[in-house]
Parts: sequence; C-alpha cells; structure tokens
Amino acid sequence: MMARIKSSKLIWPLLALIVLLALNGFFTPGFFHIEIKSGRFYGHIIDIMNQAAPVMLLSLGMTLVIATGGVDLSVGAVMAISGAVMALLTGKSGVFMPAGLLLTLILCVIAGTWNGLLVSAFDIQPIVATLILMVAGRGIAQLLTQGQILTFHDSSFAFIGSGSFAGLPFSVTVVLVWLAVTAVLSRATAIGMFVESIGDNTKASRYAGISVNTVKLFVYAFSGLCAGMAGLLVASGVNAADSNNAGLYYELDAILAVIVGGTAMSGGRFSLIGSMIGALIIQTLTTSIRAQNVPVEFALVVKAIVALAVFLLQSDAFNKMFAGRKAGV
Amino acid sequence: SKKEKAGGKLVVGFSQVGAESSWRTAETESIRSEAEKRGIELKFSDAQQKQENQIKAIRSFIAQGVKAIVLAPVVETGWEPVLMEAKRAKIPVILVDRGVNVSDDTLYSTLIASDFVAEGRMAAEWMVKKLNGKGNIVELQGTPGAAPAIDRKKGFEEIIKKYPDMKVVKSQTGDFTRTKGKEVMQTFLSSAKAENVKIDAVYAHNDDMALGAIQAIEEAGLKPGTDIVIVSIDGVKDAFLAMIDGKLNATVECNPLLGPMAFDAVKAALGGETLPKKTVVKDSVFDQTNAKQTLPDRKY
Amino acid sequence: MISKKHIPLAATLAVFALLYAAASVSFEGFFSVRVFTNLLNDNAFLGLAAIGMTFVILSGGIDLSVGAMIGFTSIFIATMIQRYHVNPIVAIVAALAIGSLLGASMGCLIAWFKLPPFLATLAGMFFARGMGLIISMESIPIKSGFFKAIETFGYNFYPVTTIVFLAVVLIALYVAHFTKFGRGVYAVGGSEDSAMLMGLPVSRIKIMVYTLSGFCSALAGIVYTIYTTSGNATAGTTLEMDAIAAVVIGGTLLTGGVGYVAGTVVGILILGTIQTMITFEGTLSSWWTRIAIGGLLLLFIFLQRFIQTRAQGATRK
Amino acid sequence: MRRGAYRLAEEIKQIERDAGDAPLLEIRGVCKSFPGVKALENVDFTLKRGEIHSLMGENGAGKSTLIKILTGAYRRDTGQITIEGRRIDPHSPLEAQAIGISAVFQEVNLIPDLSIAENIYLGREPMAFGRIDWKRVHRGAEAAMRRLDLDIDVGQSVRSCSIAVQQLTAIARALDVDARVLVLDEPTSSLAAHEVEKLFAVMRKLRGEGFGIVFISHFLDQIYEISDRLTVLRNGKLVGVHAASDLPRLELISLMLGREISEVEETSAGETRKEEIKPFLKARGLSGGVVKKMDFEVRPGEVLGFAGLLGAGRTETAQMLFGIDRAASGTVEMDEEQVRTASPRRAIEKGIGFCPEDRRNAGIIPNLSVRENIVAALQARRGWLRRLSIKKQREISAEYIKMLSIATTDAEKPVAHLSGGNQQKVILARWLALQPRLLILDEPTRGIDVGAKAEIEKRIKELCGGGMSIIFISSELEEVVRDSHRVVVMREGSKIGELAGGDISLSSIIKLIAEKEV
Ligand SMILES: Nc1ncnc2c1ncn2[C@@H]1O[C@H](COP(=O)(O)OP(=O)(O)OP(=O)(O)O)[C@@H](O)[C@H]1O
Ligand SMILES: Nc1ncnc2c1ncn2[C@@H]1O[C@H](COP(=O)(O)OP(=O)(O)OP(=O)(O)O)[C@@H](O)[C@H]1O
Ligand SMILES: [Mg+2]
Ligand SMILES: [Mg+2]
Repeated sequence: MMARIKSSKLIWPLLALIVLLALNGFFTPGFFHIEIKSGRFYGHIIDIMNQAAPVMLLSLGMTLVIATGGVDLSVGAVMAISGAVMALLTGKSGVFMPAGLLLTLILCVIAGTWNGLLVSAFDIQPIVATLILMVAGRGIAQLLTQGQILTFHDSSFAFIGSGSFAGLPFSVTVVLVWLAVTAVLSRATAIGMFVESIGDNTKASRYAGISVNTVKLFVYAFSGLCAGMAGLLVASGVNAADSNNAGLYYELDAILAVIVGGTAMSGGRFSLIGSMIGALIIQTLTTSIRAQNVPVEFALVVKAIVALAVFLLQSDAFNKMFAGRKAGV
Repeated sequence: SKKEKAGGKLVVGFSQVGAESSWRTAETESIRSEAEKRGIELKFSDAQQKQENQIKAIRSFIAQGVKAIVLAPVVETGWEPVLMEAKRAKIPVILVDRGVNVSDDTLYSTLIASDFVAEGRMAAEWMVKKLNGKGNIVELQGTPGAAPAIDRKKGFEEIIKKYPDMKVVKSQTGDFTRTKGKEVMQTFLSSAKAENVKIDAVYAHNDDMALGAIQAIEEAGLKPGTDIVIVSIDGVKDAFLAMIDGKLNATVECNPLLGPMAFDAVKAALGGETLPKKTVVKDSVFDQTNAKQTLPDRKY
Repeated sequence: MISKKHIPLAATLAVFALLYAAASVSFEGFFSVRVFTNLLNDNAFLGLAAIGMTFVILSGGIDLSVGAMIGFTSIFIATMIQRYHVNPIVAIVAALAIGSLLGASMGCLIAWFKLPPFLATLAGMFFARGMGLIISMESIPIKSGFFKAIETFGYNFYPVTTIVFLAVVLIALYVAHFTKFGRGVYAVGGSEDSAMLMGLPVSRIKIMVYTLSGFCSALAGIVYTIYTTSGNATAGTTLEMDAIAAVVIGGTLLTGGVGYVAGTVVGILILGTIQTMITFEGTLSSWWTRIAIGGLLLLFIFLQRFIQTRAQGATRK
Repeated sequence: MRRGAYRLAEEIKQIERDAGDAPLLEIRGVCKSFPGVKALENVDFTLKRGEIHSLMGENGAGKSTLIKILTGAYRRDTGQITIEGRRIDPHSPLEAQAIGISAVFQEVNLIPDLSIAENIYLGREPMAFGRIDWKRVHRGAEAAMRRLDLDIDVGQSVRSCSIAVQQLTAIARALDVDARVLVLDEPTSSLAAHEVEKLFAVMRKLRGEGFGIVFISHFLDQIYEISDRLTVLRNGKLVGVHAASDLPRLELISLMLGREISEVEETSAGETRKEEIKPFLKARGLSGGVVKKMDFEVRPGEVLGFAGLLGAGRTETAQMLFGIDRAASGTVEMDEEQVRTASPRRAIEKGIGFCPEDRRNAGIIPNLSVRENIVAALQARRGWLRRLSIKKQREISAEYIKMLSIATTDAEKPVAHLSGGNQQKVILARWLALQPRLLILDEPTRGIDVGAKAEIEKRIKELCGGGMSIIFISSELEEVVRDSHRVVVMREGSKIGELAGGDISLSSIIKLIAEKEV
C-alpha cells in the first residue's frame, strides 16, 4: 500500500495539502478549532469537507474522462439541469422524492451519454463536443425554470445538502460512498485498466481488442451522473435550483482538482484519491482566503501565488532540482 | 431596405446583460411584455455578461436599422465609440438600470435607473437603526468589479463610517449567488467562533446571497433574523417569504420593472422631445412589518 | 485540387461560407459590407488572443490566462493614462512588455519545472486578473487625444483594430509556416520526446510560445482598450474559452501538432457569425440564445465533419 | 546556448588539427542507474576515425542507454566522454548535434504529422530571404531519400508511411547532418536485405571520409559484414572489445550471453501439413489500399509466411484480416462460414490475434506496467466485468517473462522503462497469452537478440504443434524460410506466387520476386 502511494505520486498532493493546512494552522486563528453542538461538528475543517463535496463528486467522473485523454466541460451545465429538473419534478409537480432523484439522475446520464456519443461515435474533439452541452445545457436549464430560481420545500431533500450524519455534514457521506462506488467500479472491474490504457495509447488499446468507443461512452455517461449528483447536492444545500448560476465555473475546479491530484491532462494513469486531495487543496485555498478575510481585490493574487507554490511543491522537476535525488524504491 | 417592417411596426433593439439572476429576468420580462402591449417589435439580444457582445448587438441593431435602442449596460465605461455610431445613425439610445460614463452626454437620450449607492445607504441606515448604532457586521459582496457591488459597498460604508461602534469585521465576495453566499457565511461563522467574535449582522449585496447566508446560519444552529440581523438588496419574492418567516430582517427594493418607463422614453425621444438626462427609480425599504401585505403584489 | 493536408481547412472555410450564405438569405441586411466589417472589427481582440492561443495549442499546451491579460492590460493602460498621465504610446509599449514577461514566466514554469500548462496558466490567469482588480476595481474611461484620433481614423478610413488584427494574422502565418520557430512549434506539439531527440531546443520553443501568447493577449487587451476607450479589470472574462473554441473549431487538434493559423481566423469568423445571426434573429430569449448557439455549433461541427470525410473520400480515388 | 555550442565546435576543430591519431571518441568509466537497475557500470568505449564500431549485447544489456548518454538524451551518473581529447558534456541532443554527434535512435523518433521532408530538415531548414526555402527542403529531402534508393513522395506525412519507410527517413536525416560521429541504434530492424545493402554502402562511404560510426544490430550477419571492431556489453558491464575478424560468431554469442551455447540450429519448419487437413481460414479476392485480390488459406497448425519487399502490402493484408483496415472487396471465411471482422475486437472474438510491426505506436501502452501490457488483450477479450484477479495476472505475466526471458526488475515496471527488445517481447507475450486460433505476427522479432529469437522460434513451433495457425511476416527472409510451412510471395499488393515445403528457399523466393519485376 505504502509502495503504491509512493509510486503513484500521491505523496506530493498529500504533502501539498498538509503544508497548506499547516500554514493555515499558523496564520489563521483557530483553523483547526472544532466545536461540537447538538451532535454535530463545526469548524473550518468541516466546512472545507462540506464545501468541497460538489467538486469532489464532479472530479470523480472527470478523473475517468481525463484519464481517457478527454475532458468534460459540460459538468457545470449538467449540474444546473439536474437542479432544475429536480425542482420541477419534486418541487412543482410533487413527484415522490426518491423517484424524482432517480429520474433526474437518469436524465443526467443521458446528457453524459450524449457527450460520449459525440466523442466516440462521431469522433469530435472532447473539448468541442462537451462545449456544445456546456453552452446549450445551461440554456436548457434556464428554459426549464424560465430563468427563475425555483425554491424547494422538501425537508427530506434538504437533508442531502444540509443534514448531518455521524456528526459530519451528510455531503461527506455522499462523497465517501460515491468514491467507494467509483473505486470499485473502476478497480474491481477491468474498466480502470481500459481507461488508463486508452488514455496512454489509444491505437495500441484498440489493437489489443479494447472497445475504445464503449469505454469512452461509459466515462462520459458516468461523468454526467457525477455532475447530476453534484447538482442535486448544490440545489439541496440552498433549497433552490438556480439554473443561472448553479455549477458555473465548476468544470474548471473539477479539472483543476484532477490535475492537481496527479492525473495528466493527456490521459493515462489516474488516481481517484489524488483527485479527492486535489479538490480539498482547492477548497482549503479558497476557505483560507475567506477566513483570513483577504480583501476582495487582493484575493486572486494571493490565490495565484499560493496556488503556484502548491503546484511547484508537487512538481517532480522542482523537487528534483531542490531536494536532490531521492533514494530509489 | 431600412424601411419599417411588417405593417409599419416600430422596431426597437434591446441589449440586455444576460440572465444571471431572477432580478435580471424580471427586467427582461417587463420590457418584453411592455413592447408587446404597445405593438412594438422588439429585437432582443442577450450578451451573456459580456460587454463586447453588447457592443456587437448595438452594431447589429444599427445595421438592421432599428428606430431606437434600449441598453442595459454591463459596465459603465467603454460605450463612447459605439454610442457615437448610434448617434451618427440618428438612433436614440435609452439606458436602463445603470448609467454610462461618457464625456458627451448627448450620446444617449436618458437614463432610467436605480441608484446603487443610495441602496447601500438605505440598507445601512436601516441596520443602524435596528442595531442602535452598535455591532459587528459581515458583508457579502457581489462579483468583484461589478458596478452594483462597488456602489452598494460604497453607499453602505458611507453611513457605517459615521458610527464608530459599528464595524464591518469581514467582507468577502459571494458572487451574487446563494451557494457562494452560504459558503462564505459558513466560513464567517466558523471564524467568528474560533476568534470569539460575535457577528451581529449580515449585509448582503443581493437577496440571493442573504438567502444562502440564512441557510448557513440555520445549519449552525442559530436563528437568522433574531440572533443575527440580515439586510439585503433587490426585493425578490423569496426575500419577502423569508421576511414573513422572520429569517430576513429587511430588503431594499431595486425595481426591475422598467418596461413602461423605458418605452415612454422611447416614444418621447422619437417624438423629438428632450428628456431629463436621468430618471431615478424610487427605491424603498421593506421589512418584516410590511412584508406580508406587499407580497401579493410582487411580480418577481 | 487541394492537397489532403488542407482538407480540414477547406472544409472549415466551406462551412463558414455556407453559414454566411444561409444567414444572408434569411436575414435582411445581413449581406452587407457593414456587417462583414463589423464581424472583423468586433472580433479583432478575440482573434488576436486566439492567434497566440493557436501557437500554444499547436505546441501541445493551453493558455488560460489570455482573458485575464485583456482585463489587466486595459485597466493598466487606462490607469497609466488617466491617473498618471503617461504618454499613451509609452503605456501601450509597457503593457506589451508586461504581457510578454508574464507569458515568458509561465513558459519557464512549464518548460523548466514541467508544470502542466493548465496549472501554470491558471495561476497566471488568477494573477493577471487579480493585479487588474488591485489596480482598480472600477472601470475607468479614457479621455485621451490619442485614442480619440484612433477612433476618428477608424470612422473615416478603416478600424485600426481590424488593421492590427489582419497584420498580426499575416505575421502569424509567416511565423507558423516559414520560420524554424514555427515548424519547431509543430514538432514539439507533435511529439515532445521526438523533438527533443531530434535536437530541437524544446524548452526554448515552449518559453517562446507562451511569450508570444502573452504578447498577443496583451495586444488583444490594447485593441480592446481602443475598442471601448476605457479600462475595465473584468474585461475578457471567460474569453479564453472562446479563444480555445475558435482554435479548435478552426481544425487545430487540442493534443497539439496539427492545425493552421488560417483555420483559427475562420474559427473566429464562424463564432462571430453565429453571434451576429442570433442578434439579427432578435426574438430569442436568453435561454433560447444559449440553446441556439449550442445547436449552431453542433450543426457546424457535423457539417465540417461531413464535408471533410466526403472530400477525403474523393481524393482517395 | 547555440552560440556557445558553436564556439565549442570551433574549438574542437582546432584541437582536431593538433590531435594527430588520438581516438575520435572516448568514453571512460560511465555509470548509469535507473531505479532498481544498474544499466551501465563503468563502461569504456573508444571510436576511431574511419571506423565502424558495433555495440553488441543481449536485450537490456545497456546499448541504447550508452547511446543516449553519448547524445545527451540521458545524463550519466559518473564517467567522462571526450571527443578528440576534449572533454564534452552534452546535456541534450541539441548540444550533441552541435558537437558533431548525429544519431538514429532505436525507437524511430519522428514527428508523425509532419512530412518526410520536414522531418529530415527539422531544426536546420535552409533559409532564403528570411523564410524557409521549401523548394530546397523538398529537393534536398528527395535527394537524401534517393541516396537510400527510395523514390517516394517526401511531401506525405510520416504517419502514413510504413515503419520501414519511417526508419529510412530517420536514417536519411541522420546522414544528412553535418557530423563526425554517427550513431545508429538498430537502424535495420525492419529493413529488408535490399535496403540494408544501400545503407551499408552509404556507411562505407562515410567511413572512407573519416567518420566514426557506432552501429547496433541483432543481426550477426550484418554485424560481421560491416563492422571493424566490436564492443560487447553484458548486464551493463563491458565484457570485451575485439576486432570483428578476430571473434568467431559462437564466441561472440557466448560473450553476449555469458554462457556457452551452440548457435541456433537452422531447422526447417518440418514437413508440410497434409493437404487433406481442411484450411480453417480462406481469404478470397481481398482488396483494399495497395492490396489487390489476395487469395490465400491457412490450415490449422500451419505457419504461413508472407514474403515481399518494402511496401509489398503484407502489413495491409494482415490489418484487413484483423479488422483495422476495411477491405474494399473480397471475403474471408473461417470454418467455411463467411465472417466480417469490422474491428480488432471482433477479430479477436473470432480467434485472430495480431502482433503489429509498429511497436511504439500500435504496440506498447508505455506507462502501464509489464503485467498490464501482457494481459491487456486477454482482459479485453474477457470484457470489463470478468476481471482477471491481480494474482492471476501476476501468474500469467510471470510465466511469459520467464518464457521469453524478458529482462525486467519486476512485472510492475512501466513498459516504457524496458529496453527496446524487451518491449517487443512484452507485446509478443500479450498475443501468445491470448492463445488465438490464428496469430498474425508482423515483424515479431524486431530488435530481439539471437538467444531470445531462437527461444521464440521454438515457441512458435510448439504452438503450431498444438494446432494454432500463424501468419508470419518478416523482412528477414531467412527467418521466413526457416519457420514457414508455406510462403505467400507478394509484390506491389498482389500475390505473385506460393511456395510450399521443400520448395521454400531464399533463392526461390528472390527468384519469384525478381522474375515478375521484369
Ligand atoms: N528510462 C528508463 N527507466 C528505467 N530503466 C530504464 C530506462 N531505460 C532503460 N532502462 C533499463 O536499462 C537497461 C538497459 O536498457 P537499454 O535500453 O540500454 O538496453 P539495450 O541494450 O539497448 O537493449 P535492446 O537490445 O533490447 O534495445 C534495461 O534493464 C532497461 O530496463
Ligand atoms: N514503393 C514504396 N515505397 C515505400 N512505401 C511504400 C511503397 N509502396 C507502398 N508504400 C507504403 O507502404 C504501405 C503498404 O505497405 P505495407 O506496410 O502493407 O507493406 P509491407 O509489405 O508490410 O512493407 P513494410 O516492409 O514497409 O512493412 C502503404 O501504406 C504505402 O504508403
Ligand atoms: Mg536498445
Ligand atoms: Mg510491414
């Protein structure tokens, strides 16, 4: 296990996260302060886990997509669609909540499949293929809600984004469960290997008999599903479906999380845990800027500098240059 | 070819910022329905928050030979060249909801807008009264660089400065959205606990962020509206519902229903009348005392 | 007959022509000099950013900082002129220098420290946008004789922004196809390892590519400043996506090594035409606008694909 | 940097004038370790002016590593390199080129989407009036290719060329560079005798001009034909330097392998299968690409050789069978039933396997482990749900690592970190592990050392004995002759003859090809 962590380079994102947290420990008063109130934990660390949850869900799907050498820009728009559909079904039409959830997620899988079809069957570059849904998808979501914010009045739905389980926000449970599902799906079956193989050398994979198109179709559909779940989480968190803003720019965060987590944009080897750590790094950065109350106009520059330091910290070349060579194995 | 089309209908171009909020959608709807009511053919263009798209739209309007242009500018600067073109083409331009910063004020006919700075002031004044001039405030700012964010912050600060016991202890951007408003508020609450500071009030640059903040406060086991005073701006329907529930304390209305006024101005401008350079839409504060009776009249 | 290599480019051009013809038939006043001039003028800054982006993508990278550079440049110039009364030309030259420098720094991070371009340029994007906001959150109008003169020139003769754009396109065509650097960019994007083993100065090429992109986006910022005679730190938000889209639609592969500068120009024209068509339509609500843009993009991609496979089939025989 | 290198080159020329008879190139005590392996330990190497010096060793002995250190592609851990008495320290191939070292690397390193001409001139394009002189590029490239007796369109992209043409392009580029040391790492691995002859002619000419040439090949005939001296490496250590004329074949082999072995016995494939065994695959009128109307059949337990010159269409025929290329017309029958193989996946389902000639682009999955590379096809056939357990995967890969003596520290190493020959073995293992009914081997022994080659030939025979059929394509005619029961001879996309049993011989094949040429 240790060897695997080392060889998969997980060590660097993990180190980056630890350094970032440690810096916060020094500079942000009470960063690790955790309070228990009516059986629930509160504190910055808990907030980070809670707020990172949607991006974590997205990045699970995005990891697989990127590992095949693709990218999915449409996840933000699919999040908006998911919230809007759920609001219409459950909020407006009074469909039974779990049925609504199921229908919404099925729809998101269809949206993802659409991307997958364009990429695989029609061989369109992933960035353009998913750009189409990125642009049109938000329009569809707005069309569904007529540009209004639809408010939910369903306490069981609200639990997903606001409730708590085992003292932690319920979203943490959702992420953990979904991480486990994704891990099992990709590693206990051969999908993970097929995905890595396709991303590493598509032609050789095809020659080896891997059905490249089917695998691609699957990862985009799965990414759609992840986006749908993230959309539901966000909608449930504020008890409303805001098709104008839900998931806006989340695709960027999700891609960032995956890359920070050590999966290369060009595809190949992927690490789900790495992406989770990546998402946590991004959220920690955002939260620390907010907690430090960095003036709004300076926030971006601070973010740029800290982010760069974090990226460099986990860059192999940088480490080699400064830390000298590590002893092998 | 630039004759009026289909049955001599008047053609007017409307360049809208986008559809980023329900407030904005309400404004669009107001202008659309008013045009329909008056039998005016409206050329509508959604710029998706980009100034360049608005400039492109105005240029296309000119190319299409519209009779007048209604513009809701995304920023205040940068309009001089394109408005000059409109002027050369003798097309009057009516600005709605925000002014433009140009050296030659004959470039537009009139401006019909709310005063964002004044809204900030009104929110501050209400809060000062509620807190008796004493307390720690956290501010949820709009998108950095957006005109309402800048002005609503400015107006609020103007008043708060006068009260040495009132302090904005934290101020971060919530990008005008519920989700970000909630996230920022969560961080504020955690910080407050860790630093042992009491948050007395929240000032949000729009209702949506306030509604997000309310969620965060409730999840933290506090009572919004009671433990923490919350004031925001816009006056959307959900804000009124929140006030009725006692979770939001006050909202400053920023009226988006500018359609009738805008087309009155169009008519006047085409009729050759000289219009006042600025018509400020009267904004007012609503709070829990009058929320219930006002709710049925809310259109957005 | 066109050679096989140029089929994607020809297909893109054909689709543009089709699209433009269709629009001209359906919308009165669309087929006019004015609309076409506007098409170039309104998209000049996007085009400039996309030209720099073309080189970056050809080299196998990506540059997310171009939009933020535009915002930074415009607020920088406006502040210099309005607040510090710097000569406009000096301000413009300084802006170009800063843009190139920022690009070069990102290039160094990518070439020397092997930072993924996505990360390095994302940090660059935050940095440029952040510096812009620090300079001034509020937008600033420019009241300078120099800018006035440019505007008048544009009105009387031809828009300066378009002239700059077209000049840069010509230079870029030359650089891409007739210089060692240009061919080196294709080689690095085609296979970085091979390029290294073939003895190409891979690091230097990469640094130069990002410097070039930084320069181009700064130039785009200047054109934007002229276009609006004002400085605005938030200008060019998400413009990088449009630039990338234009490049990719123009037939350049995101994986690098394959594509044309000329394709990018057509890509820009296509995006611009879609936008113009939607404005001419004039009845679409905000959401239908988005759906229509997506639909037109899809239609276009399919057409491009269709023409391409047809043409390839034809040359085979 | 460039100017620095230029000045360096000038200085070297100065030294050259003073130097007299010092060796052209001298490498002393070079060491290089990769995680888990010492690729080179204290290796010395000298190259004289006007000498062709071959570097010999098993797969994974460290030959390519030494070359890469010399050309600056890798950094050495210790040791020194001198050119004409002057110490050099190339950090990159760019610097090495400026010093006068030009190389063809084992894995063909070209830019696939650029044309042949551009690849030949990349980085040193002739300029005129501040712009690249494309006319001169094309003319120069044509001349460079013609020098290797290849008359082709240099404007076509490298991607569209067969691996042999790619190899020739890389050679043409290296020969065209203004250099004094020429390094050729297995340049002939997929060339047929005819092209090899041409290359040797050019090499001899360069030797006459005072060049020093480092040559690597696993074909002993070629080594003895061209080399003046041999340096033998074993497990990263220097085991001997000899004049080629002083070292008999068998001694060389035992030096390389570190044990006594008798040279591979040249057995024939054994008697032809009896005609009554029904062919299980029949191809009729298969056409597409350059291939025209191919008819052939394969019987169970038979090795069917494909012989032909460069571009004869052997690879394309195989790719049509395997569903990579679509056949324009013609039918394929298996077990008397017409089958359509629309994709490799379908072909594998039907029991066909295909080991491609283009190792780098179509073969290895570079960052995946040796284990994953070996089980890839097997797993793909089982589908995503029935995943082979890691334990099972380990067993399978261990079996083949042992059988093909793949030199790797462990099965979890990324395959990209293996030596070229060992990568080839891994891909071979992938297809052997699949145990298909028909295995198409396109240049399967590319870059594989003598010892392993014998091992593989033995294995092929065993498999046939077990009823598997094999289509065997190789540019090395001897190999085809040795291993095939029947041989289909191709020329310019058409079958021009078929030989069987005792009729198969080098001369009969060459005669067939030459006959039709007139
Ligand atoms: N990049 C690398 N990373 C790790 N190990 C490597 C790398 N390159 C080579 N090696 C190891 O170094 C050793 C020598 O390999 P090298 O490529 O020099 O062999 P070779 O003599 O050229 O063999 P072949 O005849 O198969 O080409 C091998 O054990 C190989 O696994
Ligand atoms: N005379 C030629 N010289 C070089 N390449 C050729 C020639 N004729 C055809 N080709 C190329 O070779 C390909 C067909 O050859 P294929 O690879 O099937 O043949 P092959 O017999 O396997 O030869 P090779 O030894 O090159 O692998 C075609 O795609 C064509 O581009
Ligand atoms: Mg080797
Ligand atoms: Mg072949």
